Amino acid sequence: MQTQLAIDVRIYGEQLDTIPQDLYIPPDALEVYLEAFEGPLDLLLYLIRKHNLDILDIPMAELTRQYMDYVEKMRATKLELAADYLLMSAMLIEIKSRMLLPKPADIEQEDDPRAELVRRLMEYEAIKLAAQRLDEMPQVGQEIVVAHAYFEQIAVAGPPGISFEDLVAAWQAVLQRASHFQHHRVGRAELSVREHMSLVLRRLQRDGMVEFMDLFDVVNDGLPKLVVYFLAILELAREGLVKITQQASFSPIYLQAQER
Amino acid sequence: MLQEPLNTAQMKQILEAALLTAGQPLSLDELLRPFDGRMERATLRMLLDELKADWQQRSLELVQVASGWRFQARPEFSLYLSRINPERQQRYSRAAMETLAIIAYRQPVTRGDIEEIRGVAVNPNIMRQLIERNWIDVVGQRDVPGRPSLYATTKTFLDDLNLRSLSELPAMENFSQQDILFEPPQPD
Amino acid sequence: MLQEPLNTAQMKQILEAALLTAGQPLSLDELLRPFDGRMERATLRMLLDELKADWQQRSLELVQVASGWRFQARPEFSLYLSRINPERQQRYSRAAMETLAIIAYRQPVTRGDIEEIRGVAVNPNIMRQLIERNWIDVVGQRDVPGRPSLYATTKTFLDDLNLRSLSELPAMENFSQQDILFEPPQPD
Repeated sequence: MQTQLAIDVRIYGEQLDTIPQDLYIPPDALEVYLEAFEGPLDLLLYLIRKHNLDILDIPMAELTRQYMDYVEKMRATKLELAADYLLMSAMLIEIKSRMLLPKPADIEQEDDPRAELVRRLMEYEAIKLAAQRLDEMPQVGQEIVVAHAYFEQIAVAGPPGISFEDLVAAWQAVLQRASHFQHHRVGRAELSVREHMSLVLRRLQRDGMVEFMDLFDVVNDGLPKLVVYFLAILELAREGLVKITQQASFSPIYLQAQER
Repeated sequence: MLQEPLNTAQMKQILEAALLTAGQPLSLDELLRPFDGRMERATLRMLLDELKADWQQRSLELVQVASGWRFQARPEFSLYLSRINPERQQRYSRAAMETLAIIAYRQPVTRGDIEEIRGVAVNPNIMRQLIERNWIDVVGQRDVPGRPSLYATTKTFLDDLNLRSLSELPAMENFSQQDILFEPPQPD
Repeated sequence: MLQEPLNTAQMKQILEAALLTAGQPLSLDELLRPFDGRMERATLRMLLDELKADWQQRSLELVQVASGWRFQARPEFSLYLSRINPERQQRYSRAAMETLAIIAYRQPVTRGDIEEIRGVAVNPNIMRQLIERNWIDVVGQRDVPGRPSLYATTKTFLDDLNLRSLSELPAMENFSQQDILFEPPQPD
């Protein structure tokens, strides 16, 4: 059985519809060749299918040898060796060695060490075929074209609205997906600082250079707000968003936005 | 605006117009809205069946998918229609399709589950791609350390594949090319 | 796929399907494309006239507008159809909402910051949409090469969300931990 390649593989400019039967792969083509596989399970599945082996009766020694050949070739061409492939090699070697070791007599019913591998291969193959089927199904945006005629909307067509909950849900979704979750925890206090950072920037944009003291409304703002303002200015300076200047000691301090 | 009350022929025309202009499936609830509570669900179902029959042998067909009813071009016309606007939704990579298949058939699953089945790390871009397409989303967290997100397919996924429910997906069992049932070796 | 050459009835069906699914007016040139040069302009005009006549007294009408031909719902149905999606108040896309959320929570931010957090490129239309709505604006430039613009939310944004200040938005720490600790442990 030959594995149909799902992608366009070319070796020396010649298109490859099926993976070659012999093991020898020209080194230049190896990278392309391995890209044709979705990972170590896929490669293993191919080796088994190529030799039309009964998966129940995998000859571990031969398979491990072939597999190691591939891993060696990857190393020879200085490909970045995927950890996944190495892990699979280790698994094969472990199975092989467990099969070579004599079984202690008192452990009669030890599981066949190949059982787990066979289970994974079967599951992977089922998914791989399911994926092909899904891909072949007609889809909206490709083969399926949906009716979409025109009608005049009568209701007042205001701009899109959002609610508080929409926004919170969107932010939650962002956090859930962001890989660097930790860096994006935002507390209430920090949020208020960030709001004031925007306020200060907006003021500097309008007024150009502003004296430090003028940024504070000491009469009307309570102490907590003044502190938040101050923290915002420090944060702006730290992030390099404002320039703070002072001509001499005790002379007025000025802030301005970083110039264009 | 028409004189109310509407007769059945007018109601059917309004339903037809609604479905032909929607651009997406309409649920029964949405289809009742034009009539402001003056149509029974049973009447609606009957009119939809009539409409479906009316359009047999015509340019479009009325179909039912996961989130409701929609008109779509008959499949044999799709090649001709594609010539008008050759830009189509991109096809996904094999890795993306395998990830999608695992989520569709084994849902809800974590990224770890997907990695276990495929034997390789999940590329975060693939997850993002499928989420942006609104084909998968997070439906909860598994109650284990790290509380990993559980992914499932959405109604839009079913709609876009012309399915009413997950049970209409091709059955997994049919896939194996050859029987690879595992049996423990016989004792000698 | 149909057997070629197509007969007139099939051609008319394809034209009808094209016009019903296009989502926008189609010009004569676009309407000729499905037939790959095998239809005369005169034939097309004739078929369009026939289609127009076929649809008289039906739910939609075929009309000619500035940029071509389109099917549209009969004007007397407009009010009924408008009830289906009354807040045609179309909704913002998921990408737009997430962009807005990032600006609200992480302001002031550059486009680069947003791209880093979302992991995908920011669509310039989204930024334009939010700026036109007067929900975000540019409050400065970051002092790095390229001097990227810094975006922040506006007062209008707070007004539209009925907030007095950003600090009224829920702090997100509370969300991720909400199901861990609700009550202090009771003494035995």
